[in-house]
Amino acid sequence: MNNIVILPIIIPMILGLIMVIFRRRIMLHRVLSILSMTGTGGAAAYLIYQVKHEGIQTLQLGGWEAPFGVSMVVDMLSALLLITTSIVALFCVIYAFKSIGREREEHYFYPLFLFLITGVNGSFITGDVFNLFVCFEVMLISSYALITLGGKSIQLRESIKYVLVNIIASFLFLIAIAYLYAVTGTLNMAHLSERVAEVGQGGLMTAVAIIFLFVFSLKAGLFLFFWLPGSYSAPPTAVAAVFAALLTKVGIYAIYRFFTLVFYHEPQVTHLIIGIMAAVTMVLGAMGAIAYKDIKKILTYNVVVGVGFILAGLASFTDAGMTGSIYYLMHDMVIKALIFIIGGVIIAIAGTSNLDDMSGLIQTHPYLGWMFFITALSISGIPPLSGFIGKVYITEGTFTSGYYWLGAIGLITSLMVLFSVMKIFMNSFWGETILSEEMEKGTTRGVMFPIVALVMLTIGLGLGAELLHDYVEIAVEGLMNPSLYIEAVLGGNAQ
Amino acid sequence: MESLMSILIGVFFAIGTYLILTKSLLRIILGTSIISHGVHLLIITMGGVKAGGPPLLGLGSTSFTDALPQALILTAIVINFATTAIFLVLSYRSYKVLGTDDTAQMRGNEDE
Amino acid sequence: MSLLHIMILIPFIFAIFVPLLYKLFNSRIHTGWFVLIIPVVIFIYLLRFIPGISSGEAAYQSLNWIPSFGINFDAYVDGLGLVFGLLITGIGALVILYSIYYLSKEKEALHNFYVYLLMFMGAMLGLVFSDNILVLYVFWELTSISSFLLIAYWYQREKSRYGAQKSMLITIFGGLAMLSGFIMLSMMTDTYSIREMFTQVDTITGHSLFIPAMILVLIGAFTKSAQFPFSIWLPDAMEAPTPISAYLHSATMVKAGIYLVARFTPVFGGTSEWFWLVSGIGLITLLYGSVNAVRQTDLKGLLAYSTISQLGLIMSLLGIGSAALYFGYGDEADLYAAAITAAIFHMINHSTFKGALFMVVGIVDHETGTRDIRRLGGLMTIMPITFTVAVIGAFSMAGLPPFNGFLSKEMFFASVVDVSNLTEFNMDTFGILFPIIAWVASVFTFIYSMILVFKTFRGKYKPERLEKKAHEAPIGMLISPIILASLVVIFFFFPNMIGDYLLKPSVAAVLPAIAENSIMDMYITPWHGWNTELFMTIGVIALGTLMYISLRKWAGIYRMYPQSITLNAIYNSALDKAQSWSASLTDKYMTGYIRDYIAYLFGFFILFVGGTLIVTNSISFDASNNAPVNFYEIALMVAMIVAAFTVLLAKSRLTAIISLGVLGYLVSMFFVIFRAPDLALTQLVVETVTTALFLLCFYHLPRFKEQVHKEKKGVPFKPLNLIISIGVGVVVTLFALSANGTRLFEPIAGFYEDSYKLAGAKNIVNAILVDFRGIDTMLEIFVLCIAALSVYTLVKLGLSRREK
Amino acid sequence: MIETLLMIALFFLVLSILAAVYRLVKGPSIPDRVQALDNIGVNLIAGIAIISIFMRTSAFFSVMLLLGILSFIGTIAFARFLERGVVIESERNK
Amino acid sequence: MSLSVTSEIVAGVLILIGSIFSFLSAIGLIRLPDVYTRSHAASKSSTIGVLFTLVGTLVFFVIHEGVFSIRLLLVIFFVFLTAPVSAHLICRSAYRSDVPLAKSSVKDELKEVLVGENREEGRQ
Amino acid sequence: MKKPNDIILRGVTKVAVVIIFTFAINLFFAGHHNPGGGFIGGLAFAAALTLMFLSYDVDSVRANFPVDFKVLTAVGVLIAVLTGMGGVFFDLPFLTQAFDYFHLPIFGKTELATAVLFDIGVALAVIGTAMVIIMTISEDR
Repeated sequence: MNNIVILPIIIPMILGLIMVIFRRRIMLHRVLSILSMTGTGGAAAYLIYQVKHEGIQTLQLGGWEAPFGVSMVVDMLSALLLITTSIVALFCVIYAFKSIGREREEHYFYPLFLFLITGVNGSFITGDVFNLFVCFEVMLISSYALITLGGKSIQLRESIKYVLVNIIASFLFLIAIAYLYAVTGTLNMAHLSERVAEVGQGGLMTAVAIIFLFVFSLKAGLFLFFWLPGSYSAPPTAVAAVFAALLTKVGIYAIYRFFTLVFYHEPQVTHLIIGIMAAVTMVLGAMGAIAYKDIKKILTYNVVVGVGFILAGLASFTDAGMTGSIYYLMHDMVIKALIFIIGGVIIAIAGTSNLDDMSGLIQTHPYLGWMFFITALSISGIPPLSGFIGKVYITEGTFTSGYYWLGAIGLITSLMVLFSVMKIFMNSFWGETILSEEMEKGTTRGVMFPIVALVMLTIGLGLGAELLHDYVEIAVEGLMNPSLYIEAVLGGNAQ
Repeated sequence: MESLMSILIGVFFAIGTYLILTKSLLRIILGTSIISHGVHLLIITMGGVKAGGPPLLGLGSTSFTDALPQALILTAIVINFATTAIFLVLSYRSYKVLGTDDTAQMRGNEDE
Repeated sequence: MSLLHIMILIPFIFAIFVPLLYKLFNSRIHTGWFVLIIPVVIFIYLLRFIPGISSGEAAYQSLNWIPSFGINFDAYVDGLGLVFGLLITGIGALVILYSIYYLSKEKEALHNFYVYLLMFMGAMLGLVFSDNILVLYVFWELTSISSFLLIAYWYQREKSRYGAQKSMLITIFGGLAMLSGFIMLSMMTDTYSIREMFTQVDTITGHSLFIPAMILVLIGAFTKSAQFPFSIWLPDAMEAPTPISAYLHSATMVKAGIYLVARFTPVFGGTSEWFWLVSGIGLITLLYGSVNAVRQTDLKGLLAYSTISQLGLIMSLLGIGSAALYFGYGDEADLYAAAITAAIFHMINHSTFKGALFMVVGIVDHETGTRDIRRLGGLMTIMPITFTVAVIGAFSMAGLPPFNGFLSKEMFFASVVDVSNLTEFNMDTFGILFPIIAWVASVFTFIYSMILVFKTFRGKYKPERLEKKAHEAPIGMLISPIILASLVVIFFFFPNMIGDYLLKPSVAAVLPAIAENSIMDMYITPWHGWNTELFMTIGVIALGTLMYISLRKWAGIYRMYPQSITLNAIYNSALDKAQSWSASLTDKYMTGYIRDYIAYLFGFFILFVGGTLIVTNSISFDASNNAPVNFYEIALMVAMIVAAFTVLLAKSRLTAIISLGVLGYLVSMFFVIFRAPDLALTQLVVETVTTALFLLCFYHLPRFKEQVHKEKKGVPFKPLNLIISIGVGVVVTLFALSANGTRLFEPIAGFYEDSYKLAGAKNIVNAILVDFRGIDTMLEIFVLCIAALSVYTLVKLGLSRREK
Repeated sequence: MIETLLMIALFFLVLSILAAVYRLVKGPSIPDRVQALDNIGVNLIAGIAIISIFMRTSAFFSVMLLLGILSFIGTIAFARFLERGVVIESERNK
Repeated sequence: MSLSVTSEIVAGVLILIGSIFSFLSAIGLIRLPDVYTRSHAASKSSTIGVLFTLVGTLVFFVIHEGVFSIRLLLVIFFVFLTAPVSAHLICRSAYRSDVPLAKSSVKDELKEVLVGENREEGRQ
Repeated sequence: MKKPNDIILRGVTKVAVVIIFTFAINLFFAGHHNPGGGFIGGLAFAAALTLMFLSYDVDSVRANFPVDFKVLTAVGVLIAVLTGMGGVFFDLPFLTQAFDYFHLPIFGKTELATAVLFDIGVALAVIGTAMVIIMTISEDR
């Protein structure tokens, strides 16, 4: 029992609710949002410490032993994701201070933002299938609110698609839970794992696994990503950044959890399917990224590519692949938030998102330009920035498991990603300067801090990969060895 | 019973899907509602039906139907309600702002 | 962190301070002077290694980076690395010196320039001194990136950006290929250290990944060294300022590929695949480059192609030399080891004369404002010093005595002649082509060297065609080319100076077996008798002169080659096509139309889930433990289906809503039948509130009566939709039937039946909701709360009103 | 004994529900359909009562009451809408 | 014992009568010509029907199970209270949304009143 | 448009609303042992309010219930969460509910459970949500 486990959910939730009560106090909102992110970050850091020294931390809510109550479980993977989430969200919210606008602030931007984080954190922590669904819904409902916040016509138009797709996904999630319950009679993931292991992952169980894969793929944008580009280009930048950084990751996390903890018995079927889906995702995403001359579109398709690449590591189902994926997952969260923020700033300055209409910004905004350059390199895994280790090990993982095609696609698409982001760099920052400072529609004032901080983070994650190694290793060990998780959750009461 | 329910649920899903695939926003919402009924019935069916009395102690029954799916459905119904509310409001706002409830006209390639 | 590491990393560290220095001092002192210190210091530092290295020692220092993965910055200095290190810093120093005069401190963004240059230099140093392949890869990509920045230094120009992008795409593509090759290598040997790989050559050679890994590593090397067909980036990279071209394309960037091939020769060499690939591609490149160089009108373009061809020459020598590994040691091995010697020697020579030539071209460009051969001419008298340097460089390039190019060219000829007599590696088939290609290419080399000198400096001076009035360059700008030109001459007369101290140890690094087992005969002499090589050279000169004189008569041949199938055109159209195809494909499926998306979604659902059900053969039907059915239940089901169909087919919206209400009531009736009072209650209330919501929103939706009119035209019937929906229904049903028949475990629900004892509640469902699974309920009301806020903001905050 | 009677009663109830459903499908006017909805609600109350006897449980009495309440509210809402096009009025509109 | 059996029979018969009433109202719902007449059938007889049923249930539970449920009583009360109002509102809304009377209708008194009202409105 | 005469409806509503309120409270407290609970009780309460909205209008109802329902919702959720936090202070897992039987002067043996507090939160949140949604939409013209 460890009540700290619940803090990443409770802190943003309570503080957000307090903000709802004191609606007009914007300064209070800002202070509380920072407080909440640092709070969850602190809790996550402490959890990492505990997980490292004491093993997987669990909390049986209400004191009901698993599998009857709901278990909250923090293993190293969750803890790492939690801390990354906190950091990324912190900078996104700081960016929002200057960019989101008074009206949105008064219409519950910060509370909704925190609620989103609540849902995300909840999904990372929970050890119960149905509770995962509920956490998903918390996240999704907040995201519906955030994506429509402001009610501009493009937001409304795209959010309808987003909402509908997610509603259907939720239904499918529920029917998957229903089937699962019929077959196994339990909802606790550890218990599920045990029961599945007991009878072996037969045909029907594999089919259930596929429904779950389908549902989570929808959330993660793995293969079923068609809803993603539109919806991520609609909301205000701060929101888009946090979406790009976090929302797909929840789906990815869920895929990881399920296909390492529960449905890991038939990797030649399930993981191969994941691999094929990842490959198609990468290819289509990369094609989308190079196809357009619109910053928002390029960036959103890059989100898609990232998803495919991370899951390629899972598909390999090897230590190396997993290690790479976890590194890449953390990298991707940071970098997607960063590139969306910078992209937003560029669009704000130029007043357009069309690359043909902008040029030579580096003359007036050199720092922004170089930040973007570093980000662009990092996003395509150029060493020694943060994507590098992930890229190397995911590739190694796919090679080791014999999926050479998957690794090759990963590398080729990373080149296409580089091409697409460099296209932004070369078109918007290089070339003749056509926009004098007076003509600019936006400013970089006040938003450079989060950008610089995140750039430092991506450099730091790359150069300091060693610092993370121990933790990632523990996380991989946990993933490859489900009995640790089961032991931690069920303890001696395993049936 | 369970088999018949499965077929009923299948019919719900089919009808709901067909509605969702139409153009009008309202029909789409109706479709999601029908599917949601299907989903809820599916959960309770998958929990096994009519295996005992209502899950209330002290009313004389000795065996009870599985209460867990009921609790799950309850939660699901509420969440579905919240989602439907948002979706409804969203669609009428879109109708007001975009001037149409025809999703075919909401492609959104024209103004970019 | 050792001194060695500091020396490698100091360019990066210093680069950080360059903008600061620029800000503080540039108005008085050219920033280049500060930067110049760096290569000079490193050069001197590296010189200290020579005695040790030449006596067979090697320096090794390790710096932990990511030790847990075995990724450490293991700096390893052996002969091969040292040669490159000296070139990088030596030429680097000269280039910086040159740039101080070339780039005006008032007009140019020098802080950017020197930062890029230092990054590049550091990356190159790291590259050649890394023992760890992943670290090597890190520096490899850094060179690509920094050269990208350098090439696009004048980023306002369209052509610079084009060239930069091209070089980046190609070299990074190569880098990625190399990375995958490296990963395969590390999978085979379980190490990232190159030196440890040397000890496991047998494992590697026998491994099934040997060929793929080799090809991938070679792609990396070939892209970087601009080997055919990856050579196209190099000519476009000439958009960079001339000092950069001189640096990148004479001594550094392109040599990285050579380094890589040389470095990995002990791993892959001695096999026929390696031999054929390296030497074959090298020869093709040699020919391709030299033939194309002749047609260039831009002096830098000419030099670019000449660089390509010279690199092909070095590459082919490395390939030929790799045969030595096949023989292990002995006379034959020594014979081919000479090719390696020649390769490294020629590489050094190439750096000197090509560096000098680039600088000369830069001077010409700087002083006349053009590099177009057709506009130049007669500069000999105006720029005598420049002319002299140009003659030295060009003649050396053409392989004429008394310049160092002659020596290495002779050695090259010797090697190709030797190799054509080889009987291994299927040389008996095409081996004869080696000397022929080499000789033909040399003829063209001779021709373009002559063009370079004589078209520029001889002929008529045409001042009217020049933008500036030409005059001799300032002395500062001439220092570097003069130094290089003198080296060209010095190396000819004292070749064994570098032979003993640099070539021997580096050949030893490439061919460790030979170094251990035999004393190499490595004496380079300018004169070695009237042998085949000499006759070949004479032939080159004779035919070359003839062809140079008759250039106009046959140059028309070049125009016969269609523009559309040049490599460049292929690259351009591939890039365009990739983008436009991607766009059309993406537009095709990303229609923005929600119906399509949902159709994909359900379509794939049917495909995946239904497919899995069928493939895993898990459809089953088992009704044995089903609950009994009553007639009224069936009747209610019929009523429900009818109500659902009414929703589907309703012509008016209200009818649909009412039917939905009926459906909701009936569903709650089923909850009653299924003994779920709480559910029935909830379902009823929620149904009613939802209906109320529908009605509330109706006010804002298109009016009811209009709608009737509109929809009377019919809800168009879509067969595809029907198929999808029936498919979904069938899959769900089949799955439900199968799952129902496959209840493998007792549900956990029995536990909750003790709820009164455990939670003090007699209503089990309520106990589950508020106690056993309280978090669900907590989050559920949280969801409601968020939904309320969301609805509120949606309605109240409409920024769209302001849009219009 | 009572089981048989109840079954017959249920039979009639089901028939009347089906009749109401027929009216729902057939229309022709919207008020007809609302009427059918209301009728189904009332019949369901009776149905639940009978089922309660079958099950010998008082657990569903509150369901019946709620069904009564809600079918009333639902009917009013529909009637309101049909009459005025608005379900809930705000003062400003008057 | 005998009380219980009697009560069962009484309850059963009550319920049966109730359901027959419901059935009759259902026939009315199908057969009658327009919404106004159908409303009579639907509201009146089905209210009676449900009342009988509920009373029967009440009797059964009071005597047989010993449970006197205030809720059941409330249901009866509530249905009694609201059923007429619902019917009234439906009819009114039908009339106001211009649902035609059956062809066989003899007289529409309300029309005259409303027309008068509308004229007044027009004048204002 | 002339305002239609709503006397019948309003008369009945007054009675009905009282019944529904009572029923809602009954449902709420019954929840622990009988069908019902915070959620349904809350929604039934909201249904009563809706009925009032239907027969009167938004503003007159609002005058009688001068509550910001958004805040009510948030407070409801907060109560639920803080109830959950209660256990934490006794070093028990989050959301641990406690119950015991007390002998109170008037009620006799009574069960007091923190779950009731939790349920109050649920009910408030539900009422608040339903009202916010309904009022927001009906106010939007």
